Amino acid sequence: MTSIQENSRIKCSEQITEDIFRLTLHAPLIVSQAKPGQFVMVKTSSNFDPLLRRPFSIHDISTDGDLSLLYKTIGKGTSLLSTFTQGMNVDLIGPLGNGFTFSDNQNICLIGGGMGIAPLLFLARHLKALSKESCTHQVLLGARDHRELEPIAAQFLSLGYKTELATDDGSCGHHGYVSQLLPDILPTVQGVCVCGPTPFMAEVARQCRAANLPCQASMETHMACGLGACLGCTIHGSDGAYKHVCKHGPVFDANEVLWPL
Amino acid sequence: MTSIQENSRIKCSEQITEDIFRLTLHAPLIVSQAKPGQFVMVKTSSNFDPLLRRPFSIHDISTDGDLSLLYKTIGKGTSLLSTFTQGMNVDLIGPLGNGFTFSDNQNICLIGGGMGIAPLLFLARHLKALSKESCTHQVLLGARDHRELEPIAAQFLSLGYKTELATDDGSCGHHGYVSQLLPDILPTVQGVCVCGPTPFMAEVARQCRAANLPCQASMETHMACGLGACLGCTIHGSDGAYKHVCKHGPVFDANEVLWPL
Amino acid sequence: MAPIKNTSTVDLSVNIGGITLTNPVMTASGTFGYGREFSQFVNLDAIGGIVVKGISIEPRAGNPPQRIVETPCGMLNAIGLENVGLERFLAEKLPFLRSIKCRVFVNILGDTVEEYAYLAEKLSEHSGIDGIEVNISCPNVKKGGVAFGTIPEMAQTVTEAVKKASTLPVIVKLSPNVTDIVSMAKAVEAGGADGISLINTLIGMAIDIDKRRPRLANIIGGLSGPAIKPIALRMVWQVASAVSIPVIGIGGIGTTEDALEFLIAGATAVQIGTANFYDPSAVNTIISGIATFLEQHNETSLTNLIGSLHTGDLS
Amino acid sequence: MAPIKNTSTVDLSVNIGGITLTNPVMTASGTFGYGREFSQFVNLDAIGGIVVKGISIEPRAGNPPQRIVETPCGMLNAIGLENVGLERFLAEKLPFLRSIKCRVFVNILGDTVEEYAYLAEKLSEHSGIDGIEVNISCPNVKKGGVAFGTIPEMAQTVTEAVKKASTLPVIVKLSPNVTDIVSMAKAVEAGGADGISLINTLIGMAIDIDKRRPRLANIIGGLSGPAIKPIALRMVWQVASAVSIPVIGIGGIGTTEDALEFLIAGATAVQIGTANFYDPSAVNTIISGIATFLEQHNETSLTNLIGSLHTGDLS
Ligand SMILES: Cc1cc2nc3c(=O)[nH]c(=O)nc-3n(C[C@H](O)[C@H](O)[C@H](O)COP(=O)(O)OP(=O)(O)OC[C@H]3O[C@@H](n4cnc5c(N)ncnc54)[C@H](O)[C@@H]3O)c2cc1C
Ligand SMILES: Cc1cc2nc3c(=O)[nH]c(=O)nc-3n(C[C@H](O)[C@H](O)[C@H](O)COP(=O)(O)OP(=O)(O)OC[C@H]3O[C@@H](n4cnc5c(N)ncnc54)[C@H](O)[C@@H]3O)c2cc1C
Ligand SMILES: Cc1cc2nc3c(=O)[nH]c(=O)nc-3n(C[C@H](O)[C@H](O)[C@H](O)COP(=O)(O)O)c2cc1C
Ligand SMILES: Cc1cc2nc3c(=O)[nH]c(=O)nc-3n(C[C@H](O)[C@H](O)[C@H](O)COP(=O)(O)O)c2cc1C
Ligand code: FES
Ligand code: FES
Repeated sequence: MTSIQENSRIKCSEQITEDIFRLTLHAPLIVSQAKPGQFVMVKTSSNFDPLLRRPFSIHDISTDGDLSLLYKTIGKGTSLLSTFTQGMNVDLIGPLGNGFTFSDNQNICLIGGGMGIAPLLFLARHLKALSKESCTHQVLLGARDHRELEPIAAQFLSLGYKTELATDDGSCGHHGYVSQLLPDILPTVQGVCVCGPTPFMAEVARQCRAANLPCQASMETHMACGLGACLGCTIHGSDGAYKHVCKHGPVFDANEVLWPL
Repeated sequence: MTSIQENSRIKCSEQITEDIFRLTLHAPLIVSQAKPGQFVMVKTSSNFDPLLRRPFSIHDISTDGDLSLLYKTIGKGTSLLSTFTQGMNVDLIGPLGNGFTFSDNQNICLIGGGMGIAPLLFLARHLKALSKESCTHQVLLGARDHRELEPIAAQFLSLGYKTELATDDGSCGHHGYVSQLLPDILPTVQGVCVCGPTPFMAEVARQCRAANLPCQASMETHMACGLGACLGCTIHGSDGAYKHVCKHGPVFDANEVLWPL
Repeated sequence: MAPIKNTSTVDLSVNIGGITLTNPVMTASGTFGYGREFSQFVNLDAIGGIVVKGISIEPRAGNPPQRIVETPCGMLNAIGLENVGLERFLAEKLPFLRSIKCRVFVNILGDTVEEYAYLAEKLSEHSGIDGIEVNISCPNVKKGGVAFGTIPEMAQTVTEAVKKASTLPVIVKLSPNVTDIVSMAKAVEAGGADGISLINTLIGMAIDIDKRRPRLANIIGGLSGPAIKPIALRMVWQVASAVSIPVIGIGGIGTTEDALEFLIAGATAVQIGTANFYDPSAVNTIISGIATFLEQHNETSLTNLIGSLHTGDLS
Repeated sequence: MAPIKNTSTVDLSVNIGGITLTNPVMTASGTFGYGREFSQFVNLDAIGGIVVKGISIEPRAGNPPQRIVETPCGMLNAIGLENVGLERFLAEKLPFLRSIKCRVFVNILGDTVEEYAYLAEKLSEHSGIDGIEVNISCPNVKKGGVAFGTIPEMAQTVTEAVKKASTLPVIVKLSPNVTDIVSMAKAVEAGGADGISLINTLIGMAIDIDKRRPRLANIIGGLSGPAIKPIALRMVWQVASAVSIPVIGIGGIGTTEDALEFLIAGATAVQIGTANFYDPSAVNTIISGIATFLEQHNETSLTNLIGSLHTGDLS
């Protein structure tokens, strides 16, 4: 696994809702190595505040070397990022982490909540390209409301995926949690890939375990380096040992994670 | 003296040479109070690095509430400032300090070196408006080379001033220090206003003292507040006491300053 | 000037040494002049308390320039305790301070126990002063100051002397440049202090690599600003957990969130220092912000927030 | 990977405890993994020295999450000394370190004097290790560590024990959380240390105001990064002026200018810590930068720069 420090150039920065942005960067070196589920560490400032890079999943890539991020502004780093404009440079390190694993003859359910949707588009594109004709994958996406969800869902639809939606306010799709759509789907798939808030992933993991289906979950923690050096990015493993998200993850077999009750 | 915290808006940011910029801000409240020789404290960052505001002389004002700064990029704060673009907001505090004093019936020589030219344009505009017809003020400007000097000298010329130039490389005007032009001028004026590097101002002060002419010098020091609160902005006074540049200055009677030898 | 939210129904008042502050937001010594310098940016009447620049018996000229250096998210200062001295403070500065409604604390410094006691006694004779803050911690002056602030017994002795000489509430301000801040705090509590404020600046340095000289004429200076906030917060939490007198949190506080961290850690009040320089209306913003936070969390009184930190089962 | 300037005619080599480093730029313990993690960003062969993550006799799991918090121009960590333990270090990490050309220092930690001595003895038996750095300063573990790093006599005892048990050069790494850093330095010098590295992290804290809980599961953590640079530089200057063994400067160094400040203050070498996280090729940049600076200033050897600070007549 090779990671690269690349000075990418912004091709476009789109505002999707008041706090959700899509950033497209030309980063051909990183793109050439990237696998779905991996992430990049992004420098958001030219000075020391904020100090650390910020981790973001690779949302999508293009064959001509573009990489896109989908992110929500929640603090200093993401707010700064949202002010960046076309033509500016962004210092990236990536691709980092392990990524999702998949076989070419299984039906997979991709389920994402909130910004957890980000890594699933790249995964969907990849699965599409690799899977046998016979595969019928499923996409389930949840978010606060339709304004947040629809522009992103459109991308999955354009890849030809069956895509079901859920919103907290019922403004599109199912009114409620996206995990509530999962029971109907589980019997039709051989595996689940999930990303989103921890309680949501815990619920998805629980359903998969009950159905005896493999589930891969992409985890989030605070990271300083993303390189396996600082040992800051721990989560509790089900075996009682700590796991480092940047090195052992970010994608884990859901059974290896100690989920909060 | 009233100082105001004003959220100004950038009307334009012009690059004059690779490291000299002119920033025009709409700041009608500050402009309505401003006097030549006063300065503003500029916030150059939305986060904590750089932490402190940066002091800049008021370079010029317009009747419709615009204020311009002329600055050189030398470090973190000025470099950030140079990336600001039209329409962005800049948080200013000003006008601060005492400013130059002048009477309406004296010939004054304005002499500036490097970025010390900045406050002299506003002073020149003011003097022009206030002086008796009979006054023939003099402007002497020095800089590294013609590219730096000519765009700024043009402004003084357009106000109708007799303007003599000096450059370090001889690419326009006198080849050498602008202070070398002063001896010929001193007999024709009743006072001198000077701003620039300290050794240069010391030389101008020396010539004025020898000629028994009043000299007002605009001093620079490191400032944290600009408000008279931190007591950080001291210079040595000729009376052995410290002077605070933001409060007692930035303009001092050259005889009150203890000049380095 | 930012509007102050005082339509709030939340009770923001706190009590320090028997006097009531309308809210817990004060200004730190040496960063707010004598109040007047900020009258154009802040509603002075609305501040919880102003701590004026440290006063000595005689005027002090302070250190030669350069006195100030910016550092990452902070600044070093080596002002050297420049001040107008007791007499001119009383004659020239106190009248204005009397004219504003907020509480006024006078920060004092001396080279000997007797000097501290003398200042405390004299200040107690004048109206318009609500309390004394004893600076035993300034790192800039070579004699006296440093030792008072680093040896518990000496800190206790100064505290006792000031308490004895004064009828006003006495707050002792601690230096963070010690191995064991709690033993310092316990010593001044034992000495009778009515409150403890912390932290003063950390000792730092900066070098001009081209000249190969220290940037500060004094060589070393005091580090303040956001950079030191994590250290200050830790010390405030340790001290507030160990003493029973009120603690005033200081160090890098510039936003409402910063102030709330210190209050939750156990501070009864906070002081805003360096932030006044880059954001002169910070005090107002923080007072309103605390009220809004409490309303949003359905708290009717600030006292419920103070020291409300949970430390059990954190993983 | 940034190119390394080694066409330079300037002699950058320095000597610490009898071993020569090709240049004064090292990586700080706990911030550079075991070297391998950075092989894609840095020319490992060109580094002056690598100090590996602190090793204990037995593996340690470390603290529960959250272990990391960003602070203004800094970060808090409470890793809790997670490490693979001596045996796995020797088996799994040392072979790679042996394969690179730069000097390798092993940072060790223990709960007792005997543990330190045991580690030093065992490490001396293996090739590929150029020196030992004794961490007496980590603030994250409750027992042992803190006291070793704050009481001069205990620091001296550990130093003596490690020196006796080891044939390798011994560097002792000091904690900044003390009143008097010079007395700590003198104690370890008296104990026979071949060098002193400082500073380790300052103890800090951060609070989540909505949850009213500390952000770190360990409540407190170690502050590092640019925020602490002024404090580190001051301590390095004080210590370098007081001892006659080499001093290695650490704390917030991220640029060539930062490194030069420490060298001018008297450090024989520097370590890059937190900067590796946000700028993984920082070490390379700084090595080239120092060479360029010396060339520009017509210095033929780094040694002329070390300790060249002028402190006379600064105003
Ligand atoms: C592997 C991975 C992939 C991610 N992918 C995405 C994505 O595709 N889209 C997206 O919007 N977000 C993603 N996140 C979360 C994203 O990293 C945070 O939202 C971001 O770091 C917040 O930075 P800030 O400066 O705006 O927030 P602040 O709160 O100011 O950040 C302060 C510190 O906390 C850290 N932090 C805050 N929130 C999180 C979080 N949720 N996870 C990890 N660290 C956090 C920051 O990195 C920083 O160090 C991902 C996180 C991880 C670990
Ligand atoms: C009253 C006054 C008026 C000024 N007017 C102008 C002007 O019109 N045009 C112009 O180009 N410059 C002017 N300066 C100088 C200007 O303030 C500095 O160039 C600027 O602060 C540098 O900031 P920086 O972050 O780019 O540099 P850095 O070197 O990164 O700054 C670090 C710190 O040093 C301070 N500093 C650095 N250089 C100076 C300096 N020469 N004077 C004071 N503080 C300094 C900064 O304010 C900051 O606190 C003036 C200074 C003063 C005191
Ligand atoms: C310029 C300056 C002058 C100061 N003068 C004093 C003083 O006279 N007495 C004192 O007790 N503290 C003094 N301090 C320390 C502050 O009151 C405060 O304790 C410290 O700066 C930390 O808070 P901050 O990070 O909010 O600034 C001074 C600080 C600064 C920056
Ligand atoms: C995540 C992390 C882990 C660290 N682990 C160790 C360690 O194991 N042993 C040690 O002596 N110091 C350790 N340190 C301290 C650093 O080596 C260094 O002394 C400190 O971070 C200050 O330098 P900096 O500001 O350049 O990071 C650690 C620091 C960090 C940030
Ligand atoms: S983020 Fe540093 S080890 Fe994972
Ligand atoms: S800059 Fe603060 S008193 Fe002058």
